[in-house]
Amino acid sequence: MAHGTSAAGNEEAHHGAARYVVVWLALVVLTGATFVAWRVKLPEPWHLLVALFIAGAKALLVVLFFMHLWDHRGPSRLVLATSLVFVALLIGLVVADNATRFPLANPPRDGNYVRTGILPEPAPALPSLPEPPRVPGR
Amino acid sequence: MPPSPPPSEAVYNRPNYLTADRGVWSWLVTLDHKRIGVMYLVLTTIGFALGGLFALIIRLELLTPGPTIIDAQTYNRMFTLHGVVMIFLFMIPAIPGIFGNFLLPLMLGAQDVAFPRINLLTVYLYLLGAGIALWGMIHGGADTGWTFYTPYSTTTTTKVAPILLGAFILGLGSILTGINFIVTIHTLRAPGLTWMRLPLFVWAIYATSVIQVLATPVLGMTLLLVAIESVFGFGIFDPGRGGDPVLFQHLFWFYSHPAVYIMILPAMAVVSEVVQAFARKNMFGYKAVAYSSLGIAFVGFFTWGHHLFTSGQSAFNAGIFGILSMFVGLFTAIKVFNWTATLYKGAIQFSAPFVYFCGFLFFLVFGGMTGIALATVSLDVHWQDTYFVVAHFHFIMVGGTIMAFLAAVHYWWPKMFGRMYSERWALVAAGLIILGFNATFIPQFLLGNMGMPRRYYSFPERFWPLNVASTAGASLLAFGFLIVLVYLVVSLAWGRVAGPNPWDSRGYEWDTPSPPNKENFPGTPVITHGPHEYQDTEDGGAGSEVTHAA
Amino acid sequence: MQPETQAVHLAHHFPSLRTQEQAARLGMWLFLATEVLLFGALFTAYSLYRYLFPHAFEGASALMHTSWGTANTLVLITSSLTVALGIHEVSRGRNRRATLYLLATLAFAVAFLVIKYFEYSHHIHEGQLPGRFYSFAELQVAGASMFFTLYFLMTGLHGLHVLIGMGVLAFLTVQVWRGRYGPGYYTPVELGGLYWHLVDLIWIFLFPLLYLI
Amino acid sequence: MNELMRTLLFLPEQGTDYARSVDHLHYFVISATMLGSAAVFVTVIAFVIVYRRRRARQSTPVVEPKPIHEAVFIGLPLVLFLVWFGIGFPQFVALQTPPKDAMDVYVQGKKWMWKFAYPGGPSAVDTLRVPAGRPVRLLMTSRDVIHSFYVPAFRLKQDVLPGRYTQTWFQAKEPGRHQIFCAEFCGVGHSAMLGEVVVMEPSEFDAWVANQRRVVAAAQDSAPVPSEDVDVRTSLVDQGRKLASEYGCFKCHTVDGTLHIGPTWLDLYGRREKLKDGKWVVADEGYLTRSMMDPRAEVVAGFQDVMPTFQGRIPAPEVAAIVEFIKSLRTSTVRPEPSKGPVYAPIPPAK
Repeated sequence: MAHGTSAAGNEEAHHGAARYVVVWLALVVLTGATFVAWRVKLPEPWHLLVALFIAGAKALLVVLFFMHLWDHRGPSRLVLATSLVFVALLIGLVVADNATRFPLANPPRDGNYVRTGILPEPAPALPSLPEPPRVPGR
Repeated sequence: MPPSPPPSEAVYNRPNYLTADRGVWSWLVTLDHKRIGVMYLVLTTIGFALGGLFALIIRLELLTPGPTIIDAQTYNRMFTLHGVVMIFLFMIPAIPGIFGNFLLPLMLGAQDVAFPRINLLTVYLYLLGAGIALWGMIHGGADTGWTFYTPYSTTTTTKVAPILLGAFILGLGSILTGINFIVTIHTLRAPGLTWMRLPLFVWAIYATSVIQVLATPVLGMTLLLVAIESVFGFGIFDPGRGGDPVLFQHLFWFYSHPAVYIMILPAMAVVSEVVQAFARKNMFGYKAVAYSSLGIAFVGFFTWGHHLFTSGQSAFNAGIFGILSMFVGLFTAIKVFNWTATLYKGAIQFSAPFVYFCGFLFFLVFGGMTGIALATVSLDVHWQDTYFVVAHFHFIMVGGTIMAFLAAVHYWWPKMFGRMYSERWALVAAGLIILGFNATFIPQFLLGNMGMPRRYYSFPERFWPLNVASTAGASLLAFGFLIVLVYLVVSLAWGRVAGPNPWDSRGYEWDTPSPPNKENFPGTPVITHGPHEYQDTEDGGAGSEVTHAA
Repeated sequence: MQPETQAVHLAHHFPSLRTQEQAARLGMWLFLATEVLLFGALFTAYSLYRYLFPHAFEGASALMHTSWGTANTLVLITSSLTVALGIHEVSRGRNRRATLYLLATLAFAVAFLVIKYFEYSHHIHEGQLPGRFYSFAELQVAGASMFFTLYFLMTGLHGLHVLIGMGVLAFLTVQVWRGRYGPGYYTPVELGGLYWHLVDLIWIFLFPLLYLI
Repeated sequence: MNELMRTLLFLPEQGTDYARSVDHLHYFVISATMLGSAAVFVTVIAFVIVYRRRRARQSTPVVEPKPIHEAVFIGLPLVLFLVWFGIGFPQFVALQTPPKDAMDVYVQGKKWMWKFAYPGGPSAVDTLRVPAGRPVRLLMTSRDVIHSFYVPAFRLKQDVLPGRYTQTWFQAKEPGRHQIFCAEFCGVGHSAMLGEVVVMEPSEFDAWVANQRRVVAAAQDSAPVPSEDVDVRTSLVDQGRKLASEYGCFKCHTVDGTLHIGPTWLDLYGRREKLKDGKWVVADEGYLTRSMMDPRAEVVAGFQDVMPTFQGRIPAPEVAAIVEFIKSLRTSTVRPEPSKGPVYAPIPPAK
C-alpha cells in the first residue's frame, strides 16, 4: 500500500565523494584568503566588508553542498532564507535605531561627549554622568 | 432555536480514544495527539485559573487609592506573576496545544502529528517550565513585570532567575509544537487535500507555528542574557559598562510582538471554523483570509518598534515601525470584513459558540482599532505605559483569544467528549462574561485617557471611581468563567449524548465518530471537495460524504 | 530496498518511508532556523556594540590570537568534510569506513576545544574578562570589556553547541558501527551531520567578526 | 466641540498647543473607531436576524467575493490608517526636536523621586518651575533604573535612561499646576514617584530664579569653608538631616517612630535589633554604616531587603553626618513638629 520506495529519495546517491573534497579545498582557500585580507589591513569599510563577503561565500558552500540544499529543493530552502532575513532585519533596525538616535542617548564615543549641533554653543557644563548601579557584589 | 437531531440517532462511540487503554500510565506515555490535546486542556485551564487568581488580587488591591489588602512589594509580584502565568502558561500554549493537537490530524486526514514523541515531550516541558516558575513564585517570585526590563530586572533583589528559566523551557516547548505542526501540515495531508482545500483553521495554525519557530529563540537568548547579567554582571545591558538598556527592549519585543500574534492567530483559526459551521456557509473570500494569516505572521516580525516609541528610540525608527504597524493592522481588518460577509445569505444558528463569535468580532474590531490608534506615534506618547495600553491588549487577549477559546471549547466539546453541554447555561454564562468584560476594561480605557500609568500600587484620588467599576467588572467576569467551568464538567457525565455531528457541520473533523477512535480513520480518507460546503445539504444530499479509499 | 528495513523503521502514521524522511529533514531544518535566530540575538548585540565602540573593538580584537583562530576554522571545516564523507559512506553501506570518518570528526572536535581551552586560559590570565571582571590595564577604553563580554558569550555558546554536537555524533558513531543504519535508512546520521554543519557555519561567521576586525 | 469631546473621553486639560493638536487627532481616530465597530456590530445583528436558520439541514448558496469586495476591504482601512499615521508622525517628530532657543532644565530620575536643576541656578526636588509661553527643554538622565517622565496635561512622556541623556520639550500655554508621574516600572516606590510642574508667569519666574540664585550666592559667601555644595546650616546633625533627605532616606525611613518600608530611626541608635536570620545586633555607628554600604547583609527581621546600596555614592563625611543625625533622634530630644526633612523650601520672592 505504501507507494514509492525510499531508495529514490536520496537522488544525490550517484554523486561521488569527490564533490565534497573539492568543496573542502575551496573552503580552505577562502579561509586563507580571509587571513591574508586581514593581514593586509584594508581601509576601514572594506576591511569588514571583504571579511564578511568571504564568510558569506564559505557559508553558501557549506549550506549548498555539505548540507545538500543543492539537491533538496522546496521548504528547507525557504526556512533557512526566512530565518536569515529575520536576523538581518533585527540587526539592521537595531543598529539603525542607535545610528539615528539623539546623540546623547548613546554612550559617549571614546570617552567624551562629541559636541553636536543639538547642544547650544557654548554648552553649559553638563552635569557629570551619574555613576549607574554596580551590580551588587554577588 | 432550530430542532437539533433526534436523540435516538446519537450514539456514544465506544471504545474510543479515551477508553482504548486504561490506567494513568497509559496517559503519561500516550503518543495519541487527541489525549495530548486533552492533557493540555487540563493543564492550561489550571494555568488560567492561577493567572485569574492573581488578576483578582490586583483588582482588589486597586479598590482604594492607598494600600488595601497587600503592600507594594507583594503587589509588584502579583502583577508580574499575573503576566507571566497568563501569557506563558495559558495564552501561548492553550489553543495550539489543545485544539491544534486534537484537530490538526483529524482535519488533515492523518493518523497522528509528524513527531508524536516530541509532542509528548512538549507536555513534559510545559510541566517542567511551569514547575520551575511556580517554585520561583513560592520563593518570593520576581517583581519586574512580565517584560523584565533591564537594568531593574538585573539589579532587583528578588528572585528573577527561576521565572526566566521557567519561561525559557516553556518557550522550548512552544518551538517544538510549532515545528511539529509545520511538518505535519507539509507532509501528512491526505491525498486530494490540496493547499486550497485546507480548512482555514489549518492555515492560521500554520501561521502561528511559523511565528513560534522563528520568534521564540530570540526570547530564549534574551532571557538567558538577563539571567547571566543578574548573576555574573557581564555588563551586556548594564549602562555603566557600555551596555544599552534599550537593546534589551529591542530583543525582547522582537519576540513579544510576534508573540501577541501567536496568541490571536489561533483565535482567528477557531473563529473561521465557528462562523462557517454556525452560519452554514462557505467562507466569503477563502483566499483572502488564508493569505492574511500568513501576512500577519510575516509582517508581524517588522513591527516590534511601536513598543519603544517613548523609550529613547530614534524618530527615524519610530517612522518605519509606525508605517509597518499599519499594514499588520490591515490584515486583521481584511479578516473581520470577510467574517462579517460570510454571514450574508447564511443560515445562522444562534447558539453559545456563535455568541462568543459575535463577542470576539466586536472586541477584535474595537481592540484592533485602538491598536492602530496606538501606532499613530503621537497618540502613543500619551498612552504608552498607561491603562489605555492595558485595556487595549486585554480587549485583544480576553475579548479576542479567550472568547475564541470558549467558542472552540463549546464547538468541539461534543467531538472531544461525545456529550453536549447545556445550551441554556451556556447562553447565561456568555452573557455574564461579555457584560463583565465590558465593565472591567472600558473603564480602563478612560483611566488611560486620564493618564493613570500602569503597574501603579497607589493612585491619586481622581482615578478612584473608575477603578472601583473595573474591579466590579472583574468579579463579574470571574463569576462568568466559573459558571462555564461548572456546567462543562457536569456535562462530562450527565450531558446529552451528542452523536458524530450534532452541529451538522461540514468540517473534515466531523467525519469521525465522537469521541473519535484511537486510530482516527479506518483507511486513508480521500478528500474530494473543500471544507464547509453547504450548497447541497438539503434533503440529505450525498455529495458531501467523504469517500474512504481501501 | 529490503522490505524488512522499511517495516522496522516506518512509523505507523507515515504513508511511506520517503515521506517520513522528508518530514524528518524539514523538522531538522526548522530546528536549525531556531539555532540561527538564537545566535542572531547575539550577533545583533555584537553589531550594535561594534557600531557604538569601534575603537575599543579594534583594540580588543588586536589582542586575539588570530593564528589560533584560523587553525580552529580549518579544524572545523575539515571536520565538516569528514562528517559529510561519513554520511556518504553510510549511504553506500560501507559502515566500517563511515565509523572511521565519524571518529575523525570527533577527533577534530576535541582538537577545536583544546585550542579554545588554551585561548580562554590566556585571556583569563591576562584579565581580559567580561564586564565586572575586566582588569586588563593596557586597554582602558569605554566598551573594551563589552568586546570580551560578547567574545565569551558567543564562543561559549558555540562551544556548548560543539559539545552537544560531539554527543550526538558519538551516539551515531556507535549506531553506525553496530550496523543499525544502511543504504535504505540513514536519516538520523544525515540529521546529525546537518547539526554539525550548522555548528561549523556559525563558527565561519564568528571567526571574522571576532578575530579579523 | 473640543471641550465636549475632551470631557467625554476623560482627557486631562490641554496644557500645551501640542496637546491640543494631539487631542484633535485623538477625536478623529476614536470617532472612526466607534463608527467602524458600530458598523460591524449593526451588520452582524442584521445578518443574524435576516439569515437565521429556518430548517434543520438548510443549504446555503456558495458566495464568492468579487474583486471589488476585496479591493474595498483592503483599500478603505489602509487609506484610513495611513492618513492617521500621516497626521500623527509629524507631531511626534516635532515633539522630538526642541527649538534652538529653548530654556534647558536638567532632570534626574532617581529611585522614587525627581530632581530638577537649572544650569547655574537653583535645584529642587519633585517641583519643576517653568515660565509660561516659553519653550523648555528637559535634558533627562537616571541614577539607577529606567524611569519615564510623564505629564498627562502636556500629553508628554519620555523614558529616562540610566547613564544616558534623553530629551523632550514643551511650551506651557498659561500658568497652572500639573502632576508628573513616573510611567516606567521602577520598583516599590514607582507609584509614589510623583512630582509637579508649576507653570508661572514669565516675569514671576525670572524673579524667582534671580531670588534663588541670590540666596545660593549669599550662602556661599557666608560659608566658612568653601565646599562645592553649600550647607546653609553648619551643625553636623542638621547637615545629616539635609543629606538624608537628599539621598531619599525619608522615602523609606521615618524619624517619628511610625512603621514604614524601612525601620524607623527614632531611638534606633544603641537599640538591640533582631535580624532576619535570628542573630541580635546593637545598632551602633558600625552597624549603621555597614547597613548603608551593604544593606542586604544584615536585614532587620520583619522588613524586606529592598534597600539599594549606597556603596561609592555617599562620601565618608556625609555618612558620618547622617549617622550623627540618627544618633540625635532620641525621644527625649526630638522636636514635636513633623520631622519631614526640609526640602529646598524656596524663599518667597520679594514683592
